[in-house]
Amino acid sequence: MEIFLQQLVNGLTLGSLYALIAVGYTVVYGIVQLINFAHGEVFMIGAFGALATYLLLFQGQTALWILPIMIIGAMIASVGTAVLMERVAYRPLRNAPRLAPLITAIGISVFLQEFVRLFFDKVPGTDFPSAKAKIPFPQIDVVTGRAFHPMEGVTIQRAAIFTVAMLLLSAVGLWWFVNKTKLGRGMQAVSQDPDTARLMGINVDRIIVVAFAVGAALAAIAGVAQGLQITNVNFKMGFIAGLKAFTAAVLGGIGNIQGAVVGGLVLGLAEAFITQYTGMLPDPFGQFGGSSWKDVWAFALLIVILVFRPQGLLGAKVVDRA
Amino acid sequence: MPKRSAVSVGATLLVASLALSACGSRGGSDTSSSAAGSGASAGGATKTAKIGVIAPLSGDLAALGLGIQNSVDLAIKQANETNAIPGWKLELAAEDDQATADVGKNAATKLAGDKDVIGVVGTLNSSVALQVQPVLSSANIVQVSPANTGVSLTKGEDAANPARPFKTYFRTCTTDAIQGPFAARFLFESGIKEVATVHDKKAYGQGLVQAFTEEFEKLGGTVVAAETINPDEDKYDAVVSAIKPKSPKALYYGGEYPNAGPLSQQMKSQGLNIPLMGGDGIFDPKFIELAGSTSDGDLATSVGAPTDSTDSGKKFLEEYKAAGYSDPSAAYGGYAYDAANSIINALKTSLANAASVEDARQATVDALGKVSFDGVTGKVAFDEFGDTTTKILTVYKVTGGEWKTEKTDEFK
Amino acid sequence: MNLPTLPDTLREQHSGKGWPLALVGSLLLLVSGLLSWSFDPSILGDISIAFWPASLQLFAMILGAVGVLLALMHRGPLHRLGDWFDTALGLRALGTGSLLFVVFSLVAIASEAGGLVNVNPGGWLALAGALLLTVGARFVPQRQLNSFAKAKANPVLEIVVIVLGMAAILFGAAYVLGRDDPWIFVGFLVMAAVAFMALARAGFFTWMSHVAQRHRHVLTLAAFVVAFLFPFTQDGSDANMSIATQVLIFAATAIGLNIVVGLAGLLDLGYIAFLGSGAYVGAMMSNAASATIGWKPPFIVVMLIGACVAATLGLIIGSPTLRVSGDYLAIVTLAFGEIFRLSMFNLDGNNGPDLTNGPNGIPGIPDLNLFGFDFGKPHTVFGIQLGRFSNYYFILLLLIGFIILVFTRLNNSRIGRGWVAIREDERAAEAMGVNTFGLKLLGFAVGAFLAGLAGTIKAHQDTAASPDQYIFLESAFLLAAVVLGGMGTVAGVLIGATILKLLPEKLRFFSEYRLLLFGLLLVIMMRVRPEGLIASKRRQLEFHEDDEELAQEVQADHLIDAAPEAAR
Amino acid sequence: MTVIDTEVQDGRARPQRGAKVLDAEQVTMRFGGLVAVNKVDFDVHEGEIVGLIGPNGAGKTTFFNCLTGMYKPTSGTVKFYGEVLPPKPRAVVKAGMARTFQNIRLFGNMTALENVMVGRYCRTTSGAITSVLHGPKYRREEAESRSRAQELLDFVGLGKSSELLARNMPYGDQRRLEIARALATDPKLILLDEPTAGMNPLETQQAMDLIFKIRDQGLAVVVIEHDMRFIFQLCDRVLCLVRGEALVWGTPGEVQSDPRVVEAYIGGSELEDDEDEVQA
Repeated sequence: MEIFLQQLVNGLTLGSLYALIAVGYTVVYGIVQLINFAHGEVFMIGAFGALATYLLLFQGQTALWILPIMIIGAMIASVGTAVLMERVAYRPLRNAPRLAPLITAIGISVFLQEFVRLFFDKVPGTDFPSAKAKIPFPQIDVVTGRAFHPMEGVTIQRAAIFTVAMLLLSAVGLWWFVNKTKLGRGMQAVSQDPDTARLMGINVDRIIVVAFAVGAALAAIAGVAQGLQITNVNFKMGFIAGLKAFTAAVLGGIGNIQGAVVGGLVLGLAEAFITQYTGMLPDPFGQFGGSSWKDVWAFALLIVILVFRPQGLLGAKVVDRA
Repeated sequence: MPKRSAVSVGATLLVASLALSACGSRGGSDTSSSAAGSGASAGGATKTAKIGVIAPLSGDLAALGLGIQNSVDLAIKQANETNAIPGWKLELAAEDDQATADVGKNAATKLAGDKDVIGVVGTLNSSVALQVQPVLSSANIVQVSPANTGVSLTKGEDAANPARPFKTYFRTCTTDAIQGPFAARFLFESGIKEVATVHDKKAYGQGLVQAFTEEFEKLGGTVVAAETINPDEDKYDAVVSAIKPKSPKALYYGGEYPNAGPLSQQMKSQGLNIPLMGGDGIFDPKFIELAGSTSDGDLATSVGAPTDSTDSGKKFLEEYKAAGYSDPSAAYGGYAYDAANSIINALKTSLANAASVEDARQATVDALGKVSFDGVTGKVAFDEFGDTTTKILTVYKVTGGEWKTEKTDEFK
Repeated sequence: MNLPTLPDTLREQHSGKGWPLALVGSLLLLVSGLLSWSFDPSILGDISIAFWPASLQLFAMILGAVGVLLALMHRGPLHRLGDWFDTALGLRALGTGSLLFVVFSLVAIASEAGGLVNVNPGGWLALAGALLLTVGARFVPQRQLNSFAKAKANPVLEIVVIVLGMAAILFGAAYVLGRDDPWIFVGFLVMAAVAFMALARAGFFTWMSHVAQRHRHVLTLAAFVVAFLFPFTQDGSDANMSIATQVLIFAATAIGLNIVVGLAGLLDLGYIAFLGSGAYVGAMMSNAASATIGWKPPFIVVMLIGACVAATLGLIIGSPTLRVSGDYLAIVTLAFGEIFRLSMFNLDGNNGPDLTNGPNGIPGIPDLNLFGFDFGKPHTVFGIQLGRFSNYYFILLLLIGFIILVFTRLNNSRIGRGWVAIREDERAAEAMGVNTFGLKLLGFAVGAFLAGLAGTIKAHQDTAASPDQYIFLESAFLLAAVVLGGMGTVAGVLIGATILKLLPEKLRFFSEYRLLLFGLLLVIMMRVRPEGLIASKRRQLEFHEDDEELAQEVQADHLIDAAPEAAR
Repeated sequence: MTVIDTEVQDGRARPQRGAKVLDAEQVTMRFGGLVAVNKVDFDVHEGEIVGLIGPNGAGKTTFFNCLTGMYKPTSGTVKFYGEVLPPKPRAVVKAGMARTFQNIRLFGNMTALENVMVGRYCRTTSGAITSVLHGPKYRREEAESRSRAQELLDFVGLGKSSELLARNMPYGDQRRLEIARALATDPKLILLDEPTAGMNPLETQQAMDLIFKIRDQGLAVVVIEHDMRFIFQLCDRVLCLVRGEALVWGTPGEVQSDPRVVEAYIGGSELEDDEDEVQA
């Protein structure tokens, strides 16, 4: 039972992180039918943005009030990157052959990783550590430190609570934004029918930028949460996380924002339980369980969903991209 | 090249160069020879021999690699200053292996293609060494590793019937076969009877854990959990969750600090408050940085006595500092320095009457096997497999955010 | 390389002066190479000696020679050739390019020796020559040209040109690969690019393509002979041959990928897994101490098994194409690629059966030994020593020859047409009776088969197989080679593979920035030239001059058509 | 243009009706609650040109897709030479039914000749191995395909354009190329979806001549069109579909004179967008 509860906690923490990143995939896909492969890198840049903010302004401090400022720093970095890449790389390709945006996305992804790796310590006027190796992430009072033990055998990390709380907060914020603001309703309109939306006087280009920005902001939060959880950041952290989050987005039904959140949580839980329980199977099968194989199962799940239920769990805006 | 800015100097040189061009003889550097080595003119009586370095000069493990490179450089400079090998000038040829086997093999191929290379110090990683060995061996170039601890590198894949795979391969550090058991004894003797092991599945980590486990169980301890991690991963929830219910008293980790640091941090923040112990791969200040404030009490073994505990070691560190390298000598600096000096010592015999570097290669292999001198990490000599005969190890402990010597002992 | 064009009136006024200026400029450039360029004999392969040109001096002389040739074709003894080639455009491109080259050279000297004060008269003379050429070429009037279609072919001459061209490539490659100095290496590339641009602008390559059309077999044969002779130019050194073998393996795999991406239009982001499966089969069935399969059949059999295993994987990875296409397919293949890598990583006996030895891979794979020929030993042929990698180079050359044959022949068969039809419009292809699913599967299987073949050799050449050789980035590199060179072409992929593998090896200072530039390159290529450096024949036809009029006609038609269509 | 042949231009010297090629009985197609086609009977004989007309959204394309095997009808049967074909485009083509598309769907980056050769795909069987080895079968089939494709290009009047890229061809030529490509599958029945859409009167006339010429080869032809005049000049029989139901089914004269047809055309375009969606 403790094991089950512990895995539930682990799964929800992991899932919240996936969900926060997955929203970025889903929002952008819903509007421009583009798999923004570089979104994982936006998440990574968020983490580095927070780190940079900390190193610049608060080095050595651990007070809680620093955290919101770090998140803002992360968002500035992420949103800036996402908007820039939309403007410079994706927008000119909006009517290009279908392979072009995806290949571009791979290019951006590699570029951003390398950019951070090579130049993080060369930011003028700072003495940031080199990003070629892992960099320790700052510890903040209240959200890091001693874990909670609600019962024997179950541990809840403070950073985990922070992650789940941020997901809840973001989900509410996102719901409000999409349904209650003019921009959000514009987003809905464009995702349903861009041409009509354009005719109705909605600035589609602007909506697309907003979609990128919203996704990036949530990815930035995820970046901070990840940094606090594993207490270090590195330039490669976006690749696998991005791929998993994409799986989550597809799982929930790509283009569907609630779907991304549900998909993220489901994937996180699935991963945690698969890791725990497949490892306990009798031997010929048990060998294929445990943490070594969890990514394999996650990717297998991705393939199965894409092939047999591309609309995902909650159904999605499916557009034949053939 | 000194900077010449005065026009007058230029004018003088103009005349000089016109005079020179009138002679019209070329120094021989623009022939079709493609080897990197012919760039330096073989002027005067001194001939050139190169000592290569293959180590990660970029990437996660660059701190260790640069320490190796600089230490070898120091040894070469000192040899040239003292004219250790009359008639020969030594040069450094450093290649980056990015801690990747493929890149390492390319680097080795490049060095093997260089007619002036007589020996190579490297590699850092055992996995890279596996691919570098055959390339250097086919050119009969000696390789002395300051850091490879994989047993199979000198004893072959079959542990029961050790057979040396490459006659050209030597190392100045002890192997996992000694380091693992040493750690096992230390833990057992300090009263810890249940441990968990984790490794990163790489040759180094796996070998270390295997040797540790054998010894620990032989002593009467129990390994309550044996897990692995994927070094590409950042989160070790799953592993920690799997270990925690077994409540071990310590965790022995086989791998390097980029993973060990976060693992130590994460397991403690998840309530698994036991010391993490590892091999020389985690013995680096970066480990403490990554593991954070909860790393106090974590342990590491490293080969040899602490460099700063012996007189020769202190001297090395001072000279290293005086030479003004921008990176510290790191964990393997002393071994790299000794490795380079072992090659230089061998060259004293092998190059003495040699006409060219290529002719001297076999002689160097033979001479290196017989080398014996006092290095900065202890006595440097090799057994019939190419392993160092020194078996002194040290346990270090994180205390107040720094590695402090806990115990130095000889392994018997 | 386009400066703003001059007003026509100005050009006409001074048209007489342009040609002599350009000729003198070219001659100066040619002569400058014979003078000393720098005081410092220790830099750039010693360019301080007169009448003994080296590196940059030599390059300047080549550019000068091209200039003299073009100028004399414009007016003078060779003027009849000027009826065919656009010498004016060629000279203009050459002028701008030479200026660029000379400035680059001066910067190189200044940066290597510490200041422009180290530049000798030769360098300044070259600068003067390039300037004269640049200015003069601006005033050279264009001439009325004849179309090559009307040219009378002289087969002997044409074959001689092919042979000379190939010889130039061989010597160029041998020369440039011998340079370790990055300045010289880049200088050579700049020179080659300038010469190439000038000749291209003059229409030389249009003519070459006509020639190539007529003598396709000669061209192919010549290309292979050159490739075959390459190791003999390396003077026994194996360093370049090591890179060359890597280029060949990479290119062979990329050509296989080109079937899937370039012909059938299916994006595969996990392609490296096929190379990997071939390599792992090769490793597991080798005599390596840690090989996990006891059966050691002859290598030919291993090759076939490796290829078949890869092809089977190809079928599995291809099977989702029944239901998935486009971006989703790309993600599915990416996931498959990762699953492959992780499986190879895990199957070490701890997690799953012991097949691959986990992250350590299978090291110590012995060299190939075919029919008593030991690939690990150097061999001496015609008095030239060929090292280990040269041996592998030859077998890989055979392999890539086979792969090119398969690719081109399939491309020109009903199967190839079916693939392209699927790429162009899958539903229409289906409605025309094309077995789309079967063909897509076949594409994956054939591509994977070829990659598997290459993989088995790679295992021996590398002496090890390990999971970190088969990461996603490698798949991205393969894709980049295809995209960069040109989808659906062989030559393009060869060039793409060479660029992506050779440049980082040669420009070590650049290797740190290799991936950064690689990412940037992908983005820029997609934006600027999505069809790649060498467009495929089919795509090239789009730009074919004969079609230009027609294209306009079509546009006009569409304007007319648009009206009723909109009305409907 | 070479295709104009004065003898068939008047279009009245029609050959005898042959055997029944296509027989659709009570074809019904539902999409969810929407009945796109409702109990339509239809048949085509060898050597006959049959027209299919109707206002936008009348279900023409849906019906067409039922005939060509793209859709399996919800109820009713479509028989080709007395046999029900599996709903697979490939099997349908193989059996001898070929089609063109309303919005031209050529393989833009292939030459005209290659486009037509793709049509030969289902009549050839060379596999990968013989293609790579250039085996005798490959040589035979390749030569046969090539000459047949060139023959067909000549037939539709594009003999000189064989090396042009399809995308670079004029609009009218693209339509004819599509027909040549369909003919390359050796069909017994060819279905043309709006073959004169966007054409000027001269081109329309040429298209009509071409269709007659195809009919004279003994093929059955089904034409969907908006252009009434064109249909009534061309066809032997005409089916008028309105809101998925067969309104009139008879000779051009009968259809033309039926008042309901006129009414349907004036007042019946409510379901405008449905057709495009189904097409896609």
